[in-house]
Amino acid sequence: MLMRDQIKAAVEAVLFVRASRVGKDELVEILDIPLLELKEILQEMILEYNNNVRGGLQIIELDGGYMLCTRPAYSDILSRMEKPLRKRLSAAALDTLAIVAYRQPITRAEIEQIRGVKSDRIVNTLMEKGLIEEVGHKAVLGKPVLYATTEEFLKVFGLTGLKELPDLEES
Amino acid sequence: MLMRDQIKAAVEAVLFVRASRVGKDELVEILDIPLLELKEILQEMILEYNNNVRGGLQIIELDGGYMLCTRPAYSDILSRMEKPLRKRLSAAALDTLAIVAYRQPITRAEIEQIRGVKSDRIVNTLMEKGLIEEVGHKAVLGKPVLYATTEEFLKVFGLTGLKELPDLEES
Amino acid sequence: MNYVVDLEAFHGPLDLLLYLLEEQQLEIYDIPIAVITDQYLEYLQQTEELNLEHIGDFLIMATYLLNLKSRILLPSRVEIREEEEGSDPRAELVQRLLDYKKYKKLAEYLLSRHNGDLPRVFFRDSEDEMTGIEELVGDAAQLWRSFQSFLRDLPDTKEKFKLPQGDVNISEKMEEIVECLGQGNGELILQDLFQGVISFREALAFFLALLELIRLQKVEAVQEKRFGEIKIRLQVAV
Repeated sequence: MLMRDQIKAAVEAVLFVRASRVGKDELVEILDIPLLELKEILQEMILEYNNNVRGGLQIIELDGGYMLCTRPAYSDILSRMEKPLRKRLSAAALDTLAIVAYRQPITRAEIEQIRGVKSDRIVNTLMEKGLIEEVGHKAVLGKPVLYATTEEFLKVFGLTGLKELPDLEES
Repeated sequence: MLMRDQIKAAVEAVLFVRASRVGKDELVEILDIPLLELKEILQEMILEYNNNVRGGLQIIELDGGYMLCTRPAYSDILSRMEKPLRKRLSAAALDTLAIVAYRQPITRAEIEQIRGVKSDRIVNTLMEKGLIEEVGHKAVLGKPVLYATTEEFLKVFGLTGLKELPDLEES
Repeated sequence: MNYVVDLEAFHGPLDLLLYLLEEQQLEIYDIPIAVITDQYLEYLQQTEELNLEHIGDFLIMATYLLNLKSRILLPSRVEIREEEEGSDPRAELVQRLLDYKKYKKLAEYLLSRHNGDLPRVFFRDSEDEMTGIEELVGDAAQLWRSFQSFLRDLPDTKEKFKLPQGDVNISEKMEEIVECLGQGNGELILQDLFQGVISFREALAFFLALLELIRLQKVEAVQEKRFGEIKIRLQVAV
């Protein structure tokens, strides 16, 4: 049985190793502690990370899991870093992503309606890049595929969640 | 100019983002501080990380650079993590697999004919992943290789046999 | 305006329309349809390269604009009762443009986040996808769907996709057209040419033959008034 501090350290190690979101179930299994305790500990950790002036990292809660990322305060410095492989996105890709991000889940026909252009190729490209994914079928004639943004989308745009996107109606 | 605590936080963020070693030169450039100061700060940080019982991470000095990694104390826990990453197949892979599954045994030229695009790379990838295999040669000019799906394919798609594939004629 | 227009620079007809409006500081809410339609068409005409796949969506918008323009210009007697009173035929276009503009703004926002111009967080680089073994997941329904879509694109019925069998020959058709013209006072209405044509391929051959004759200046095609009949005439040798 681990002590509370050890659990925290273990959580940090686990989140660090996995570069993406780690589900609560998985954490419960790895750490062998009850879900309730896990949640409690993570709430504590999230606060501690936020109050730690010396730390450059934060824990975010995302889709029923947790993920480690940097704090926004250091975005200037980090953007000076050489990126191993920056995915360059075309303007058309960005337009389409913006539409999917705000209207998800959305069908391809709906995307095309808003953009005014055929969008099958661009939708496929975004799928291949892992920025959007199929999440089901719309319950209308033809059962068209519904698309939504992925975790990779958040990573590429440095978002801690979809709620961070600016409000549509404001502008 | 950054305060010392801010520099530490920035270093942590930089080391975190780059999943591998970051050279001293690069750190000097990114942080815009003298090398001497950088070394001093990193010595301090290494000690702090080592003394922090709540932390699961450590900084190590490596080949003229620094790297963030987990502390050995948590290797047990981390080894429990090594659960296979669930990986989805790309749309191109899925398309190709579908064609092989329904039309097997099939040559690469025939696959390309249906897909309308060059498919050597994707066929190789599917071979590497063990989802399709060579099963012979077609008795036509050039004796092209015939491909078919494997047992691994059935496992991945949760099928007990090829007859379980949804019927094409149904709809 | 005699510069070459690059349609490829616009992501679609809405993008081009927004550009035209912004360039002249026109209000989206009160679009002068007639003006904008003319400018839009002018733009299309100036486009040097006609990439049909790309321009298709632009043409759809062009017909939509023309339709809108005619509805606004012509005082309609019947339709007014059908449409709700006071409804502006431009409303739909206005809404689409406003929507599109909104998403464009968001796209700009995403771009600046991408570039790190806005405070953002960073995640770990994950190029070397961990040491773990990867487990593939898939589902059979996906396979089926994927294959279905190929079947749809494939030529499944034989009649529809017969290989050329030399049954139609363009130079033959050219002779036929000239002969026809010779019989009927050297003049024919375009549609008459296609009388008795049974297959799509034959119609196509006729059309190509006609184009070729026009190119060779053996015949000319004249349309005397807008939307009027197109007449085909034998050119008198000079």
